[in-house]
Amino acid sequence: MKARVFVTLKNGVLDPQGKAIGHALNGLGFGSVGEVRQGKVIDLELNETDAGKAKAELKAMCDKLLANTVIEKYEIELKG
Amino acid sequence: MKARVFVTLKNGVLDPQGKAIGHALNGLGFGSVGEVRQGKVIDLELNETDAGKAKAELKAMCDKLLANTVIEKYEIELKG
Amino acid sequence: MTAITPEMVKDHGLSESEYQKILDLMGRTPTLVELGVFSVMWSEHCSYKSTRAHLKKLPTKAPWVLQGPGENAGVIDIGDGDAAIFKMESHNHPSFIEPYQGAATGVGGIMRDVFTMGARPIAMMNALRFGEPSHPKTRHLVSGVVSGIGGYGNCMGVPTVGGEVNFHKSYNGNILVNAMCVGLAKADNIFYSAAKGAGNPVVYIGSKTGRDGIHGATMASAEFDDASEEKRPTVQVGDPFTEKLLLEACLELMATDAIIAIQDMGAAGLTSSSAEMGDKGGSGIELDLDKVPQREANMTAYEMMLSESQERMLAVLKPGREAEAEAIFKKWELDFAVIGVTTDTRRLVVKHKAEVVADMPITALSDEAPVYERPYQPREPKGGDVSFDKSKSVLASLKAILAAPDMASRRWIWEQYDNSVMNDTVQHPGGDAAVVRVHGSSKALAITTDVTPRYAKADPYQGGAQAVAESYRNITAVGGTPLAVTDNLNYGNPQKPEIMWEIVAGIDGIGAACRALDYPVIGGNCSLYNETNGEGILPTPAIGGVGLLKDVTKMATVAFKRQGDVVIVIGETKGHLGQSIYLREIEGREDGPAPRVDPALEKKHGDFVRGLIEQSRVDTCHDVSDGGLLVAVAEMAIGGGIGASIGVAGLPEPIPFWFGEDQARYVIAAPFEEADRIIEEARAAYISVAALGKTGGDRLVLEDSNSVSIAALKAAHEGWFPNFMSGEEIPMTN
Amino acid sequence: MKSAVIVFPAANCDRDAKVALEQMTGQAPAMVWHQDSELPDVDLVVLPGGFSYGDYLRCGAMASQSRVMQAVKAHADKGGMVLGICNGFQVLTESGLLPGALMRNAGLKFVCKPVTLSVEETQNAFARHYEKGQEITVPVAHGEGNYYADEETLNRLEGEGRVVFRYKGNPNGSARDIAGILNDKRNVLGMMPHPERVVDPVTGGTDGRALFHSLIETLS
Ligand SMILES: Nc1ncnc2c1ncn2[C@@H]1O[C@H](COP(=O)(O)OP(=O)(O)O)[C@@H](O)[C@H]1O
Ligand SMILES: [Mg+2]
Repeated sequence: MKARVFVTLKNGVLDPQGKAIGHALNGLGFGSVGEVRQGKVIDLELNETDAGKAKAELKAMCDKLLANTVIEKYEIELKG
Repeated sequence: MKARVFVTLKNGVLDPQGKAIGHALNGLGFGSVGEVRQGKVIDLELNETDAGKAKAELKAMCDKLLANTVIEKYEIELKG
Repeated sequence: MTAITPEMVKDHGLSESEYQKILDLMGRTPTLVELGVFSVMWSEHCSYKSTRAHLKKLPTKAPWVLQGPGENAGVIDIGDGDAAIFKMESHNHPSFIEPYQGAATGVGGIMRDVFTMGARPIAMMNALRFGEPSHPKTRHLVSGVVSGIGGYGNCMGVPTVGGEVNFHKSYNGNILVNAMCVGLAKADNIFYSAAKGAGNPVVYIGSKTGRDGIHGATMASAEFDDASEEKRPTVQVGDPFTEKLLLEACLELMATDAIIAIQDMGAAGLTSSSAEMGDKGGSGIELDLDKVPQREANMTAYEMMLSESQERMLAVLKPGREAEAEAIFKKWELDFAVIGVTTDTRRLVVKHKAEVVADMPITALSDEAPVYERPYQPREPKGGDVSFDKSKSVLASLKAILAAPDMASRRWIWEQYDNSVMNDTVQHPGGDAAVVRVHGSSKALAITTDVTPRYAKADPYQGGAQAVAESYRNITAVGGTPLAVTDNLNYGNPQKPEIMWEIVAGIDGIGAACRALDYPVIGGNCSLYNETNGEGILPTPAIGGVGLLKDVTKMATVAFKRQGDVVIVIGETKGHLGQSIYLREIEGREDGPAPRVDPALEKKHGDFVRGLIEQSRVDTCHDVSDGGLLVAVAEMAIGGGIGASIGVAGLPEPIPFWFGEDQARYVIAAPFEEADRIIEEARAAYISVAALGKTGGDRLVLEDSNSVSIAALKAAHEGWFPNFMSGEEIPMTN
Repeated sequence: MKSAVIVFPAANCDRDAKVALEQMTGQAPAMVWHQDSELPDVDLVVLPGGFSYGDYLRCGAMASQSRVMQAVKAHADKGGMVLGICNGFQVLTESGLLPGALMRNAGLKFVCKPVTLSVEETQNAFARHYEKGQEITVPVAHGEGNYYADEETLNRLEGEGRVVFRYKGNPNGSARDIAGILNDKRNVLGMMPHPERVVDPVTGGTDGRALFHSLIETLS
């Protein structure tokens, strides 16, 4: 099974990179762009067929390594 | 409207980060993890209500700035 | 088996006559794999077919040269059993397409060239040329290249200690990214690439092979046009983490005596490394591609032979030492595989899935590679108009020049490079040459890269000679004895006679200067076809020089250090304004002849100045280059935060005096009594010398009348780069 | 004083740390491989600077999970001294030995230059040879040194006298100009600037020496 994990900065944590992207987009003439935030996406192949187990495993991976929960939050998406 | 853009390395392009993450996860005992690829996710607020126009704009942003299409590909997701 | 069509031959960048030669050498139609192998081995990048005949004329020997051109890097003896190993290489085309990864992999590649010889890299330099600042791509390219160089070098833990940067419209569509690596080894433990002997295991180490940059080597030799930006092939992605492990693992293996030969897989990967190792060793090589660690499924033999995946090495071990080597690479979590064996057939034989997919004489790939005596057409060196507006203010011009794109401080760049890791950087970027201590000793290497492309355009011969002379001066100015150089010859399309002449004359100029200065060329790299839509770049023969300071505590720096020092110029100032920064920045013209280099005078003045530094009589020194005398003095004042009052009685023409770019000059500063003695000694040696004035205060005062504050000069000098880049796009790292 | 330097793959300042310790203590530190599960009997453990695991994913994240970190945690729990420099500081926050996190520099660029620090607290094993309020020059070299913690944590750090070094001229956007902090037991120090690069006058100054002197005095 495949999974996708999103790791993004928590609300309230400043994201200078996102801000710079927004600024650059505005500068390039994309005037409609408002706030921009950047995060990470991690695509994983899992040798696991049980969705429940996969989710639990992914959660453990996020807590242990993939996200730093002091500043980041994560979402998990299973892709069949 | 809100949009999410994924920028990931094209298939076949070496992803050192993904490789290292996969290796680390295996090392932590997550034995079911196979290939891992890491990319960027960019969340944008757009001052635009027309989905078609938004898509076209986002595509232009990706081509111009958000992705380097020599090595990266992108996906666009509108979130209403 | 795939039949070879004329289109395929053409797609491989081979001419009809080259293909005919292949047919003759093989005695049959080549397989596709063989055609691919020929195409990369016979490419300009690997075979030097346009330049080989001319490069032979360069002086390459001196008693201290342990290895000249022909190996992965050159080696010099620096005493006490120590050797310095260095090389410079270009990554121009990939960096234009993908500036971050292009520059990063350029750094990785040159580091491998140096550590494959047994050296630990201790310093990196980068010589960069970008298009005009106003060109829409320039900022993006500067940003990407600089963060790519930093990204790779910083992660490797090797300090990046200097370089050079120019902006010029001739690079608008073809930037230059030349990286230099300097390493240290023990003179009796240097590793070469000659795969001597038969029956020895050929091992693959490092990263897995993917479909990266296939045909990169041929791309690096093909001209750019607008369309190629579209159909560009994949650029490699660098993995500095793996390279760092590879470095440590290789050095660990090198501490044993298991290695017969070793070489990095650079351009044309497995093909060129195996062919070159077999060629140098006078042996044959048999490879079994099924054993090659592969990153992707279903890779073909063609792809594996031509892949340019990074962070890989090929080695030949003594028989029976495989397990020992494997244990080291396993410890560092790197791939290791025995993929072949040396033979006595002098043939390169490649097997894949139990089939022989290539079987070719190795000499066909090396000795028999085409060599061209391309026709060249001399152009009169540029003469012409050096008139100027005599009413312009000298100090206002100085301020403008200090803030010009080619002259402004490069701090914005070097602060993005870790320039002090390894704890041996004694002179950081910003001086004439970087100085890096030989770890655990009191001696140090002085390192610099130089070339003034506008001179080389006006007069390719003088331009080549001047690059060498400037590098000699920069090393001398810190107190180093110049020992040897590596070159990076960046030119346009050699099939155009006027460009071929730039190349030939440039090499002649370099050769003449190196010969006269006892400053041999121990390695180099050619990057040709640097053109966009038929317009060549300025000829850019970059010179990377290395020198030795026996006692690093005697090193001189640019900055003024005391109030009341006498400011002295060594060398004659005639006021040569041709091709000067002054003419370009203030008069808006790139005009006139390039300054002439007199190597004998360079040597004489250099020896004199170096002697003063070595005797601890002078600790403040700057060579005079771009911008001329007043710019040199201003840089010394800015560096020390101390002003000066200078002038020369009865100057007929202040502008050429202060801004002329005559060669063979240095500015030094010394306390009064010492200064007196120095002037006397110079006169006695028939060296042109003049006292310009005294350090002191916080302003630069000219002829007792006009003055400008050092703070204002500093603001102008430091301001341009950050201001220019503040409109920058976000650096696209992870 | 007996010391050890942890060797993470690509934490490339391990040699610098070793040389500085050797120079300052007259004794070579033990070099401990990241996969070892035990530490030798030492007073001080140094987590050096560099790019452990290439700084991939997040700086210090993978190193914080390596086997040797269990032993480092145990050493710290027993009151043993731990010094994390640059990447080492990142490893300490990632592993929870120090609060907060180190984020990408606000300027988004790697920054290498000498910076001025003020010594804020001297009542600890790492800084007692400095004077309170003393200004010292120490180089930084990092891309992610922007210290972040929530307000409450920041207040606590300041209130408990655990901010040891502060930037004068913040190079990375760090909260409250924080350059180095202690844990609550004051035996673990993490700092972004590199004191080991300023122990030799030939290569940039000697302002880092007092830190090592402090440790030597405390530990011997
Ligand atoms: N790309 C770069 N990276 C690092 N340092 C650089 C770079 N370009 C220039 N520098 C540094 O800036 C200083 C001035 O450069 P330059 O004007 O080329 O010196 P010079 O005229 O003495 O050859 C030198 O110390 C040089 O090493
Ligand atoms: Mg100079």
